[in-house]
Amino acid sequence: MISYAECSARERLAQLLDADSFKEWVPPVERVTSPHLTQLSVPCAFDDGVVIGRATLADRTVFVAAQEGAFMGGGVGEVHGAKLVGLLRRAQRDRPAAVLLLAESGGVRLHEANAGLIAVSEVMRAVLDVRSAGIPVIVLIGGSNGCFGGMGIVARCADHIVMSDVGRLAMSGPEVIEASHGVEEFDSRDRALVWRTTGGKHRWLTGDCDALVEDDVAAFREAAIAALDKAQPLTLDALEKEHDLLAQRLHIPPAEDAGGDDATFLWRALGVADAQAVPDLAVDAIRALRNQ
Amino acid sequence: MQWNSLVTQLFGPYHGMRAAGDFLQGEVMFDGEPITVIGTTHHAPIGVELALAQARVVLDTITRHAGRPILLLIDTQGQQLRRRDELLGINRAMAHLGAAIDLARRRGHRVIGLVYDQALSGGFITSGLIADACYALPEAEIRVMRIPAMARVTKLPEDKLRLLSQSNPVFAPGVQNYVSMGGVRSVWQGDLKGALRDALASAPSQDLRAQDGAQRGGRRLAADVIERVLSAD
Amino acid sequence: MSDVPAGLETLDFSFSGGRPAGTFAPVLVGVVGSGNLEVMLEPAVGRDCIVRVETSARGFGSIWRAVMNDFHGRHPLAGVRVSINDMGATPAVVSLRLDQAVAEIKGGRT
Amino acid sequence: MNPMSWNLKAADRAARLVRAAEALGSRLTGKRVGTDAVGKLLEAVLSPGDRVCLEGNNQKQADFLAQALVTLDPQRVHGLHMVQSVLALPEHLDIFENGVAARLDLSFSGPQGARLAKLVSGGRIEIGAIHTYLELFSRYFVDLTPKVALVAAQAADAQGNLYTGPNTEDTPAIVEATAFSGGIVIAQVNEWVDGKTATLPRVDIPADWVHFVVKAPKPNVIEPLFTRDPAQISEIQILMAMMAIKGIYAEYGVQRLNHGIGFDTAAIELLLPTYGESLGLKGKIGRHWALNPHPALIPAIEAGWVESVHSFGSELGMEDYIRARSDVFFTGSDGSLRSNRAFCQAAGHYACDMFIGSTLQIDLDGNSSTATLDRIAGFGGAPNMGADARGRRHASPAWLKAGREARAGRGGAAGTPRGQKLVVQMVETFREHMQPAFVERLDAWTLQERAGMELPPIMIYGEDVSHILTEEGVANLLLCRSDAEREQAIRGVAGYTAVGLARDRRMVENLRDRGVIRRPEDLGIDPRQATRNLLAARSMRDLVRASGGLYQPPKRFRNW
Repeated sequence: MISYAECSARERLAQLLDADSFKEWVPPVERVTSPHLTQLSVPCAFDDGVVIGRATLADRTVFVAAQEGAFMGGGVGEVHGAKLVGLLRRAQRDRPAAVLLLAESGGVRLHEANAGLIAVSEVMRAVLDVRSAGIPVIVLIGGSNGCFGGMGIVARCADHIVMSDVGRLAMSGPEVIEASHGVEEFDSRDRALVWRTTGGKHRWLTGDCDALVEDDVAAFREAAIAALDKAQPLTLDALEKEHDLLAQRLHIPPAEDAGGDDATFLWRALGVADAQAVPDLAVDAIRALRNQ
Repeated sequence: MQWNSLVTQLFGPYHGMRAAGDFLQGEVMFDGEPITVIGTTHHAPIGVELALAQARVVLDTITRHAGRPILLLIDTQGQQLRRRDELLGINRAMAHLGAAIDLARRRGHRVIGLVYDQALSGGFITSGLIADACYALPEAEIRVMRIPAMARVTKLPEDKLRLLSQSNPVFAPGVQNYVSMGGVRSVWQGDLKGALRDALASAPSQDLRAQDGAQRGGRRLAADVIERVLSAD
Repeated sequence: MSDVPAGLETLDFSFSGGRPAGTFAPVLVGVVGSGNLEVMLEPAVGRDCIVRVETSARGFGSIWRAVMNDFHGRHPLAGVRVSINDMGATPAVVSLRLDQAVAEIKGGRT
Repeated sequence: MNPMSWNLKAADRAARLVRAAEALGSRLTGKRVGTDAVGKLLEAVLSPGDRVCLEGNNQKQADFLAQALVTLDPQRVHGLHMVQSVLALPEHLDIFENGVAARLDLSFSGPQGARLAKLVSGGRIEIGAIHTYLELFSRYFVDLTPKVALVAAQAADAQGNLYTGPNTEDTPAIVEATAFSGGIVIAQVNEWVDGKTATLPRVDIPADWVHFVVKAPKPNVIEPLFTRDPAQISEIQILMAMMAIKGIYAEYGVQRLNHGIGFDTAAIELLLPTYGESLGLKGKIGRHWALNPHPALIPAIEAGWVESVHSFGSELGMEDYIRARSDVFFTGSDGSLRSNRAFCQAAGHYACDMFIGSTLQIDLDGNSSTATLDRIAGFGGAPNMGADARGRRHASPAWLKAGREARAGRGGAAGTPRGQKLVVQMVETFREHMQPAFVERLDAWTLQERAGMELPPIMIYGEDVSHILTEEGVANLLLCRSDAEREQAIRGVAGYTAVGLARDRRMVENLRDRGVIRRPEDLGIDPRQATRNLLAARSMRDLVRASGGLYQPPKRFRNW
């Protein structure tokens, strides 16, 4: 078993895709790096923190992108974002079986914030374009930096999300919320609370992700293959259903935070009898809870 | 500018727009045609509830009024920074709002964004930045971070950042910077009605922001990188 | 890193007298993260091993020189371009990444 | 003939007990004192200038009693002489700021080190001495006997028997010294048991050694200081751990040992069932430990490597695991851990063949120190572990081999055959932010000058160090025969630090030929093999899995 969380972006691609099938676009030797980081005297990465290209997965052609969480937290800058947009536009043109996005990102790269913000919105539009063209976009989340900020929104624009239980998917990082509203609002050092609020198990129980897997590259590969033909068209009907689900969920926890554990409250409302036990349960046991 | 004087300028004194808390909504007449207007005010933080309220109106417009244009009036301090919202999946709610707007565009609704006061990061991505085109008033403020916060993140002196930002718009807040990067299509000055009329007529339905950024010199690389990916072996 | 003054330092080294590495597919190992670095090896024209380091930790030029000297001692390569982006890696980590990169070239050739 | 009185201490204690009874009135029932009356109690039993031991351990803290001390009226209680092993809480220094206390004898100040240094230089604290744990405990029985001891326990019964729970730590040593020398023992507890519906799980301190018990409003503070998340172990640390196992543990056949608390030694613990197994070392090394219940040791225990572990204190989250592995750990009749810092320190000093741990700075004589400027951190227990036990007489193969290496070729007293402890300092040549671990001059000397100390605060003396291990290699100082050789052996593993770059290359190669310095390749180790895949657990959750779900890490360590 190879830990997905521990792998670098390139190691993930090497393990996840069919052996030796990956062809990188705009590879490191082209040195398309961020001029903004250089202006700020911050070291560049030769791939600007994202690896993109074409490969096969179970003998089907897929386009892939993998963000490197260790470089600037996977933050999206101008070049990084444009590589993602280019990949998605190319998918629209060339129609692979699917686009795989191995997301690990804190969102907008703050060093080039304005360009990053626009880039994330371009990525989001491009994802929706690919999706509406009937090509499934599959997002994999299992890196130790999680998938936050604008990339957290982008992920939810995709057809299919695969998460491990150590993966996190959310909008604002706990440190940001703590800095803004105090430690009583969100104690970012309480990792168990952070994972109850943003972690893979929570996202699985709420249906915010479509597959929950072990922190194992092989499990991610299997789940990605299983998702290949699962395009989910964004129709008006689908959006109405999504709206109902979110609107109902909004009223489950008490409106004002009573300081209790909102996550277990929510899980109980979703039909998990022993919600307290969830954090200690194994992944397959958690998977079974949603099928009930 | 106050939202009320803005819509009065655009749609006359009997515009019919209502505010419920920080949420703005209305069906207005413009050049004899109805437009759906959705917005926020008081620098509203966008949480799950406000994202859903906006999505509801977009979906209703698609259902009931095929092809009717939608105007998004933007004034937000960004996403709601609360644990409860994270728990409830604020990113999912925002994606839902974005997807609803995107569907409206695909179904032939013109969607125009207008930053009339303040637009910050998370609250902006799934509104103005996902419209057909986003515009701004000259006195509006658009940013992710102010220079002092930026200085803390980069550990660089504020003076150096200010200097750098004079020649590179990615570092500093400001409407003009967003225009030169292509994120904002143009600034509406003077005749606001004329500007809206022009936007409804000419806003592109394709995402041209990277090209605009290259042509305007504010985002020199994005379009080129996209092209490189498209033409790679 | 808070006590380290911000700013990049660029260091160039060149070593002669190595054995030609021949042609090989470029390799990249490591990532540019805190205390880490990326090392890229590419074939280059000429008979030197040329090295360029971009590092966020200023003022360690003599240590870099010593590390690269020893690297050249272990792996006397010619016709190779070594490119490094560094975010404060210790010499031990730098040497390890260099050795990993060389091993990848050799692995790729067999 | 003047009539001599020989029981003044007993009389003094009796008088203080009467004062307390009068002051407390109905707030005293038997030995139980009402929580809100703790201030009255302390003011009644304490006299100005008393020697007081406030139980501040490495982990467990008598925090409620510490807070109560701070609130005393300095007009009535002042000038106390505090004798305590660890200064961990702000209150431990607050009492010096407000005048309740004036003099301090300690072992370790950890998190309060910077503030302590300030108060000392400002003249607010007069420091008697900074000790190792065993030294301080020893002085409790000689010339620093507490008049009043303020201790923490888990529970008390109606008679005043105390159950400490797994973190017994310093309590027995403190209470024994106080109770048997006319002193008064006051305990804060987390709960009462009535003796009828519930009884104490076991008795750690008998009731007749205890004079007052007060229930704290909140459970006492305990820090999980020995939990190391395997996710943070680096490849370099794994390389060094491989060198330690192959180049030292296997070489000497180290059966009985103590580990420091760093990530490098955690890496060793996690490599035993994988790399150690592959070298066929199971049963040959690492069978008996003087060690806190390190979660990182779980995989080795589960793989059958470990026969016994005696502990200084416990570790949060390990309770159920320890209970289920009572063959390995020292447990009471109730099944829970019984730790004892004094005994474990003695065990580490006399019954272990090796200590291995990290440090911040090493000089050219091999002296090492964790002292940094503007902090008085103290010593804790490392010097007891990291010192040759001159009083040891029993033999073991590892001890004898080290002794032979150190004495070969020497004559006279220095050549008299005996064994020697293996004391290994394990450091990366550069710490984070490129701080060199090897220096020409320890910061300890500057600290000595500034603080006016008698001696520089050296943690482990170079004379006691047998090996220095870095990513560049292992230097066996036992084999050095002159100060010059020793210096070059140290320079020879000091990597690219200024100390390392200034080596005499020829002499270093010569030392390498003699096996004084051994590089990874000399040990048959390829640094590229040193990957995290070698770790028996790579995450906290792997540790939980390895324990069969018995280990329950504190929430700050959970990422699931």
